[in-house]
Amino acid sequence: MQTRRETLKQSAVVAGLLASTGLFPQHALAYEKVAFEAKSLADVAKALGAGAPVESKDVTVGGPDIAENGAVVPLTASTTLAGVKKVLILVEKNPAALVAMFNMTDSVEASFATRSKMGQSSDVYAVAVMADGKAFYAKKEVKVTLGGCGG
Amino acid sequence: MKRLALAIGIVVVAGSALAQKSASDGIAEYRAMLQDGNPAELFEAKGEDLWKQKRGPKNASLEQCDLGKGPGVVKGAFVELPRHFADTNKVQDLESRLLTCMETLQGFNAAEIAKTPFGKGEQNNVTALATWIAAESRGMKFNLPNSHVAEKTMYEVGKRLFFMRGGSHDFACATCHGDDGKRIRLQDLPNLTKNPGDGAGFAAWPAYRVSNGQMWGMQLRLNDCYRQQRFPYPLFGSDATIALGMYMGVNAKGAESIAPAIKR
Amino acid sequence: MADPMRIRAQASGDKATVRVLMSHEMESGQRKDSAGKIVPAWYIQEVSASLNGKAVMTAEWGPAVSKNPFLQFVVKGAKAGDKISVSWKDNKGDSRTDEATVS
Amino acid sequence: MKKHIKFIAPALIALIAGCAAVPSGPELDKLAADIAKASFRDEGQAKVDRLVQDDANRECAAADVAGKPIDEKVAKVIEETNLKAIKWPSDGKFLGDWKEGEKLAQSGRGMTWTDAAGSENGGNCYNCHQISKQEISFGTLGPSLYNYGKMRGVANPDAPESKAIVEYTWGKIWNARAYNACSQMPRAGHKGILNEQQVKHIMALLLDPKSPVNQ
Repeated sequence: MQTRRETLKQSAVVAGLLASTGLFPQHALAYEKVAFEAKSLADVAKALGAGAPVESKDVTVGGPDIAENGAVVPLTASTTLAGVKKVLILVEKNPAALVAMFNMTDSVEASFATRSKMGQSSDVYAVAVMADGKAFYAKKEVKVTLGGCGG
Repeated sequence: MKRLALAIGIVVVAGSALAQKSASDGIAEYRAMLQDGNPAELFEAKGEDLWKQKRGPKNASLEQCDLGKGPGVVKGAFVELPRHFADTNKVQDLESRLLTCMETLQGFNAAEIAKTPFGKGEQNNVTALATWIAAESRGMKFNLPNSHVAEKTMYEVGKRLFFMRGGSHDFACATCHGDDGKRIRLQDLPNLTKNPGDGAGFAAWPAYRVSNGQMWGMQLRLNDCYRQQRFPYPLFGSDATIALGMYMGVNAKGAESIAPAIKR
Repeated sequence: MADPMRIRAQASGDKATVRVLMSHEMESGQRKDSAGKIVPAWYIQEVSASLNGKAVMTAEWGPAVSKNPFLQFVVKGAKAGDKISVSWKDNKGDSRTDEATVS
Repeated sequence: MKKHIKFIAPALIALIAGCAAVPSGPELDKLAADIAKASFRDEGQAKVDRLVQDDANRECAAADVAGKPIDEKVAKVIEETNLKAIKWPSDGKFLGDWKEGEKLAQSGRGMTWTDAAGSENGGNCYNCHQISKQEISFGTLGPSLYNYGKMRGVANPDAPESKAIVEYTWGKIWNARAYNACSQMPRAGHKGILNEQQVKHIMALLLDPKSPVNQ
């Protein structure tokens, strides 16, 4: 199902892709403000006009079992599904769940890595949003330990 | 990387494997993940630019700076510092030597920079320079000359300061760094009374701190150790910090430098 | 102006792995300063990458991405000598573009 | 203190740069002390008077530098002096609330130059000791204290048979140097890091049969 918002967004992405050297044309990307303020996986999907996310073994989330420091937690998201449009990385218990959203083209693999802040131990999600609006996810728990007395 | 398993059998296997994996294994895995892409590289690049750039009241670069191996020789300088310099007739560490060069070559006021808080103004540039200079000796082994009488004296002074107990908590450097195989919370503590191994202790700094996203040189590393020791504030480039550098550097003889490292 | 990025692009077979480090505070907007006042959010919102001038990927980030961000992605059909360009733009409108050659 | 710096520095340079031999032991001790004095300044509540060492710290550091155990007689004097300095609980009650004790054990705050003067100090306990089983982030500089009371057979801390271990534990937390002249453990009570009430809470964490430490 495509909402009006989603349709607008898609054309924005196309405009972004048309930008030649990677410099941003004015307002090429309409920043997904609502999605980046959403508190849960379901709300993020909704804000992006995607369907209710379904767990899938074809999506992979990567990250440490224990993060020594919540300031920097390496996370990866990838999928083997064909027809993926966006790849998302989420941290459930952060003030806003969505960390990063990658818009696909045929020229990149659906496999991304970045590093996230985590306020506390939490489930982290990799989500693949498909061209038809379906969303698939994988999750894993990342424990965040406190450091020492500061050293 | 763990694929989310749907089959219950797989979940059980994964669960027990997880339970067997100790917390320290998990932390080691986390640290390994961070090695690929150390933001210290950003500071390295900046430091190299700063070295070559004409700056300061004299509008000069640092390319004629003598870090101990002759003017302009950067490679290998890091693993031989601190050392005695004839021109200043002082034992200097990397950061205090950089201040000397910034003053004599570029016309900066070294005392002003030393007084500038970490992370501000020219201090940021000193850190970036130290990061790049350290990186130029990556993979080399520590080998301080320690032959001049002033160097030997500073080593002995450093040893005494290393064991000096004081402050509200009676801590010395040795409280945490005087023994093998110890931890504070989950952090491994290098034994700095001897060679603690490749890339440990003195051979790891400057380092990028992931906890605060800051690049720390040895001067700030020592400063924050003293803060946590509940000692008063060590002056930047003071003889106490250089004596400690001398003690740790000589003890680290043979240790391979991995600086700039990435730390929690 | 923001400090330069570090971009490393390494070809293997018919694709290249691109690793990027960006110099940015990535202030979350959740943190308080010593006076107890919220430090305003300041973070990279948009990232884009291109191969020889052709856009291959765009990304949108929230303030949870760590300080001095790291990004890794894989570009198909990239070979040694190709140019990879990466751009970012933050919520204050500051931006930066850097380029690297695939090795 | 600051005024001294200018006077000391040239003397140091002369001594360090003096082309003769490395100074002797006592000269080095003096030089190290002078260098320390010239190298630190006040910051926040961390004043340069913290560099002043009492006999216990000076003697133990000297033994460390020499790489030898401290002289037995000197150790005895340090232990006796510190034992005498222990303040026992004013109301005769040794145990407080283990939940408060756990919070104090977790906290490593207090008395650094970045801590506000007068802010509550933590006990720093987990930095060096394993304590409860639940906290996996613990240090190993000190021995594990897991099951501290249980292992020592403290079923009822108020019972007469528990008296000796309860008193020893209080004394150890208050002033560890009373039992081991060169112990690395901070003298929590003696140095005013923790107050009487806080020490009681830590006591409860270690000795209360209901504390997670003894589960």
